[in-house]
Amino acid sequence: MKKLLSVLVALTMVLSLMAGCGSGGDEKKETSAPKQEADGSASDQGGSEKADAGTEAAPQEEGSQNYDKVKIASPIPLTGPNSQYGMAYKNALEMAVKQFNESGGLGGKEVELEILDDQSDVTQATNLANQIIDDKDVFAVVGTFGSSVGMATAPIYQSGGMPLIAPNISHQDFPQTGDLLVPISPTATIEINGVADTLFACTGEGSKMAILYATTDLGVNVNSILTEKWPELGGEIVYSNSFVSGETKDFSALLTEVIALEPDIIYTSGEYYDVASVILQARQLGVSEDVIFSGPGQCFTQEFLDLCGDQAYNGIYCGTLPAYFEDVITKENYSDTMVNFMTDYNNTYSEACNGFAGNCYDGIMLTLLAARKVGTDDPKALVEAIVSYEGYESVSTEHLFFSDYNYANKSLCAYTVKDGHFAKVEY
Amino acid sequence: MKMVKVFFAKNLKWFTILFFGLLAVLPFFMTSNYGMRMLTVCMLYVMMAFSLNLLTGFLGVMTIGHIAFMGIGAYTAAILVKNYHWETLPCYLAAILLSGFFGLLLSLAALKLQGYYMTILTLGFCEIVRLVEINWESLTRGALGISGISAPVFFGIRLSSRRSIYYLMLVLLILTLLLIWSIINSKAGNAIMAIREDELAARAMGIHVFKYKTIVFVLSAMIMGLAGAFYAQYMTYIDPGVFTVSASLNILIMAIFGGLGNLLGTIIGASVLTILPEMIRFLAEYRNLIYGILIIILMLVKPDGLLGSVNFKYIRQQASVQKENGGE
Amino acid sequence: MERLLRIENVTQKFGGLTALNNVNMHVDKGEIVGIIGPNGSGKTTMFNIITGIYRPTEGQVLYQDEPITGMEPYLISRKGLARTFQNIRLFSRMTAFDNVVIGMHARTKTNMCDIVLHLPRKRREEKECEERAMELLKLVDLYDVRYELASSLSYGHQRRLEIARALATGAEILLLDEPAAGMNEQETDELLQIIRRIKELKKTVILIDHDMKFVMNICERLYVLNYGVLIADGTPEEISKNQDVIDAYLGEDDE
Amino acid sequence: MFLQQLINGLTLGSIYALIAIGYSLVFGVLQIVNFANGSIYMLGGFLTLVLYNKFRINFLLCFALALIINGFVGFCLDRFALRHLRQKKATKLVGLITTMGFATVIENFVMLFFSNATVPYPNKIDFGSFSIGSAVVSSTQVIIFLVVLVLLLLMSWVVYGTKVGKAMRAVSQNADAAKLMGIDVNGVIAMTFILSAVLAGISGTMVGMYYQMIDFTSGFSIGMKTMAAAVLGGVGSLPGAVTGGLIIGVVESLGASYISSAYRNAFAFAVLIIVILFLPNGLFGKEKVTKV
Repeated sequence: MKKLLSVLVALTMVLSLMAGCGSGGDEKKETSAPKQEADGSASDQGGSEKADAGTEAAPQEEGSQNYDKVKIASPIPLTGPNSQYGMAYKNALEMAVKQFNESGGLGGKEVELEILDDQSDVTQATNLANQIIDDKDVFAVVGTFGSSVGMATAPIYQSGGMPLIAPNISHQDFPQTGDLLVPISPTATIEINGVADTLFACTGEGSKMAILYATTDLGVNVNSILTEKWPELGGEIVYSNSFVSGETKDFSALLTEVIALEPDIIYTSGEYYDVASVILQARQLGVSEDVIFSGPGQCFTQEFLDLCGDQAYNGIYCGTLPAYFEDVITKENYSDTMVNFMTDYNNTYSEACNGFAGNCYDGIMLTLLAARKVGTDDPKALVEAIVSYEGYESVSTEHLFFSDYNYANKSLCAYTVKDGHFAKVEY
Repeated sequence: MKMVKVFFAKNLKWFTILFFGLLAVLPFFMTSNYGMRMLTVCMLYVMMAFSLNLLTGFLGVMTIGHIAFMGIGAYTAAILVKNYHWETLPCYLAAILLSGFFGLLLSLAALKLQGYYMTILTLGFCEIVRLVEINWESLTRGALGISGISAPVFFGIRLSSRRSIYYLMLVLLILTLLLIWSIINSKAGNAIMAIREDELAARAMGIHVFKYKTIVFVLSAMIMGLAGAFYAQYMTYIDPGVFTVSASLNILIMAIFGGLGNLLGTIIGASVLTILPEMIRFLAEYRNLIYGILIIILMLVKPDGLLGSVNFKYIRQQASVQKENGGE
Repeated sequence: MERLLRIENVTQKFGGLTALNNVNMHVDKGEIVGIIGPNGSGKTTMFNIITGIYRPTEGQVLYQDEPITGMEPYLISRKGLARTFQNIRLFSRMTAFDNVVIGMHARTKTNMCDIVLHLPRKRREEKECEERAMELLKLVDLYDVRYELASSLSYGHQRRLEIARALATGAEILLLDEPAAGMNEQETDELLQIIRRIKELKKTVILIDHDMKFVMNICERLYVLNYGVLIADGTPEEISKNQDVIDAYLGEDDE
Repeated sequence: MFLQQLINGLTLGSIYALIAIGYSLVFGVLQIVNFANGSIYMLGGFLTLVLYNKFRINFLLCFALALIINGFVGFCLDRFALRHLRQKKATKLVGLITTMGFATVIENFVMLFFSNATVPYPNKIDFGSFSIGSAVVSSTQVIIFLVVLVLLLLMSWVVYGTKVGKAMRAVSQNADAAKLMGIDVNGVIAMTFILSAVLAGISGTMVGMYYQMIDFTSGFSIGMKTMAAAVLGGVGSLPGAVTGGLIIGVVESLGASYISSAYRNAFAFAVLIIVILFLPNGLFGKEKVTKV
C-alpha cells in the first residue's frame, strides 16, 4: 500500500508540474497572440475591410437573430503524423475568428473558438465528438482532418444535431452521410474528372499514363476514375500500382518498372512528400527528361518546393487547392481577397501559407457569416445558410458554390514548376 | 497498511460485486454523452487488456500484435451486418469463431517458438492482417473502410440508445471477467501459471502443455474478436488504420501498468490509461510528449505495475494461517 | 517381488560422447534403489531417459512390462513415474500448497466445461486435492509453511517440497535426483525420515546422490555407473567391498 | 530490370542492416529489444540536419556532433531508466515498455522543437551515378553499402576482438557471473547503448541523404522492419542482423515489383515467419540449451 501511495504522490506531482508548464505553454501562446495583435492590426485593416465588404452585402436584420450559442469547436491533429496540416488549420481558424470578432462578431458578442487535438486518431476523435455535442454552447464544428476521422465522427455530429464543416474531406460518401455535413473541398469524383481533362489537354492524344496511388480513399478513387476516364479521353493507362503512404519511402522498385514502360506522364496520388519522393527517385533512376510528372493539389506548398523544387521541372500539378505564391498570384487570375489572405497569413505566422489554411479559413468564415445572418440556434437553418450564402468572396478559389445541397464546387488550378517556382500552365 | 490489504483480499468477491453494481447503476446519474462514451470505451479497453493479460500475464507469452484479432472480429461483424444484415448475436459468434481460428494458428507456432521469436511472429501476423485489410478491396473496401454499420440488433430489438449500448458492453465485460476468473481459479489456471513459471517442470508434472497453450491462445483471440465485433457496431465506421501495432502496444502498456497476472490491476490500469490522455488534453501539442514521459515515470515508480506482485488468493491464505497460529 | 521397472541395454550417445553404454537395470515394487557413480558417469542422463526427456540411442525402458521409451514426459508422469530435479525446478511465484496441487493435475478429471460452468465435480475434486495436499505437506513437515511462496522457502524446504510435489502425482516410482545435495547433517536425517515414510506408503524410490553415508544408510540395492558403464550392483555392503567401485571412486592403487 | 530491382533491394537491405545491428547489439547484452532504436535513428538524422541548417558549418562536423549527441541520448536511456529497472530486478517487459515511452518522447520532441513537416535533406554523398548494363546505380547507394560493410567489420572487431567486446559477450551470457569477474556490467551496457545510438545516428543521416528528405514519423515503421530483420538473422548475432536486413530488403523490393507493391511489407514479414518457424533461433542464432 505504501508503494501505491508513492504512485499517487508521483502522479499528482507530475500533473501539477504539467499544469504549470501547460499554462506556461498557454502563456507562450498568449505572448505570441498580443504580438499578433500589434503587427496584425496594421495589415488587418485591409483584411477586415474585405471581410466587412463581404458582410456589407448581408441583409441588415442582424439584430433580430438570437446568438445564445457563440462557440465553435475545432478537433484538428495538433500532434501525430498530420500535425503540419493541423497547424495550418489552427492558424487559419484563429485568424478568421479574430477578424470576424473585430468586424462585430455575432450581434456584438465575441465568437469563442475551442481547438482540440484529435491526433487524427479515430478513437480520440469520436471521444471528442461526443464531448462536443454535449457542449450546449457550441453551434458548429469546423475541423476534422482526414477522411477516416471525418467518416467516423460524421454520424455522431449528424445525430447530435451539430453542423460539421470539414475543410479537406474528399471521401465521396461524406456529403450524403448527413444533411448537417458541409465539405469545403469537392469530392474526389468531381475533382479527378476535372484533373483528367486538364492533364489530357496538356499531354494530348494517345499519351501513356502510369498511376502510382496511395492506399487511402482518395488514392483508390483516383485510380479507379483515371483508369476509366483516361482511355475515354484517348489516352492509355500503361501501369497502375499502389503504395502505403507514409510507410513506403522507397519507390525504386515501382519506378524501375514504370520507366521501362516509357510513359508520357506519371501521376502520383498521395501526400506532397510521396510525390516529391517519386520525382527525386525517378530522376535518380535516370527517367527521360520529357516525362511529365503530375500530382494532386496537396503539392502546392512551400514544403514541396523545398523537397524537390529544382527536380520537379516539366511537371503539371492540378487540384482545387490554391497555390499561395507571390510569383504565381497576379491580379488577373486571383481575387484580391486571396492576395490579402496570403499577405495577412504570411505576416502573422512563420509557416508559409498553403491551400489547407485557405480551405479552413473559407470553412469557418462562411460558417460565421451564415451564423450572423440566421442565428446560431437552428443547425439546419445554419447549414442551409452556409450552402446558399451569396456574395462570399472565397480566399481559396475564384468562386466557391455548392450544388445539390452540400457538394462543394471549386475551380481547378494547374501549375507547373519552373526553376524552383510554381508557374501557371497554359493549355 | 497490511490490514487494509488483508481486509480487501478477504472480501474481494464483495468488492467486485459492489464495483459492477455501481457501474450498472451509474448511467442513471450520468446524462452527458461524453461520460457514457468514456465509460464504454474504458470497458472496451479493460476487456481487451483482460484478453492480453490472460496471454501475457498468466501464460507468459509476450505478444505485440494482439489487435489483429480485434481487426478480424471487427471486419467479420462489419461485413456480415452491412452486406448480409445479420443480427448481432450470430455476428458475434462468427467473429469469435474466426478470431479463435487464427488464435489456433498462432498457438501452433507457439509450439516451436520461445521468447522474442514468438513476439516478432505476432508483430508479423499483425502487419500482414492489416495489409490484407487495406488491400483486399473486394471484401473490406480497403482504405475506404466500411461506414454506416448499423447498431446492434438482438432478436429484432435494435439497441440504439447510448444506455443500451453501455449495458451491452457491461454484460460483455462481466462475461469475460467471469470466464477468465473461473479459468484462473481452477486447475487449468494452475497449469497455465505452471507453464509460465517453468515449462519443463510442468511437463514433468503431467501437464499437457500444448493443450493449455492452445486453450489460452484461442480464448484470448476470441475475446479480442468479440471486442472487435462490438467496436465495429459501436463506432459505425472502421478502417484498417485503427488496427496497427502501435494500438497493440497501447493495450500492452495498459496490461503491464495495471499489473500482469492480476485481474483487478488490469481494470485499474486500463481505465487510468484510457482516461489519462483525455485528462491532460489541456496540454494541446505537448500532450503526447507528456504521455510518453508519464509512461516512463510510471514504469520506474511501479516496475511490476500497480498490483503486479499482489495475489489476493495468497494474501487470504497467509492471513488465515496467521489467524490460526494466534498471530504470535 | 513384482518387477516394476526394467531398463534393457540402454545406450545414449551425444555426438561422439557415449554417456551410457549398454546399461541394464531393474527395480522391484517397494524397493529403494540407489544409482551412484562419480561426476559425469551418466546418472542424470539415465534419469532423463527414464522420464522421457531424452530418447535413448539404443535400448528400451519398460514400466510394468510396457515400453515407455521416449514417450512424452507428461505421459510417462501420468503412467506413474515422478521425478525431482538436480537443480530445483519449483514454480517459484506460487505457494508451496499450489506447487503440490499442480502435482495432482493429471489425476483429476475436471475438464474445461466443469471449470467454466462451475459444475459440482470441480469443487468436489478441488476439496479432495486440498486434503491430499495437506496430508503430503504434513508428510514432508512443510505444513506450517504451506502458504509461503516456493521461492521464499529455505533450500532444505524446497528440496522436500519437490518430493511432496512428485508424490502428489500419485506415482508408483519416485525418482529423486540428488535429494541430499547441499544439505547439512540435521537436514539429511530429516530427509531419511521422509524417505522411510514414503517406503511405508509402499512407494518405490530410485535416487541418485553423492552423500555416501546417506546412500548407504537408506538404499537396499545400489547400481554403480562409471563413464556410462555399469560396473557393479548389489547391496550396500557388497558395493562397499567391491574393488572396482573403490578404484572408480578413489582411483587405482599405484602399487 | 531484375538487376536494377536487385540493386534497389540491396540498398534497401543495407539500410535495414545498418539499423538492425543496433537492435542486435542491445539485445545481445540486455536480452530486451530496444523499441526506441527506430526513434533514435530518426533523431540522429534530424540532429545532423538541424545543426547543418542552423550553423552552416561543414557537414562532417555537424555529422560528428550529431553522433555525439545521439550517443548521449542512448546513454541517457540506459542510465536514467533501464539501469534503475535492473536494480529493481524488474521483468524484461517493463524495460521494453520504458523504451517505448522513450520512443514517444523522442518523436514528439522532434515534432515540437525541430519540425512536424517532411523537410529536405541535402545529399552530400552524391557523386553522380553509373550504370551496369541497363541498371542505374547511384554513388549514394554504393557508399551506403560500403558503410554497412565497414560498420559490420568494425562492430564485429569491437565485439569479437576487443576487451570491451569480450566484456559485452560475457555480460550477455551471464551478467551476474560477469559482475563477479570484475566487469563493470553497467558500464558495458551503457557502452552498448552508446554504440547502438551512434550506429543509429549514422544510418539516420545516410538514409536522410539517400531519400533527400526526413520526417519525425520515419522512425517507427522502419523500426519494426529492422527489428524483424535482427530477429530473422538470429537475435544477438551481428552478421545475422546484416544478413537479415539484406534478405528483407531484397524480398521487399522483388515482392513489390513482381507481385504487388501494396503487399510488400507482408512479403517481408511472411519470409520472417517462415524462416523462424523452420529455424526457431533465426539464421545464426545460438541454440538455447536448457540444462535439466
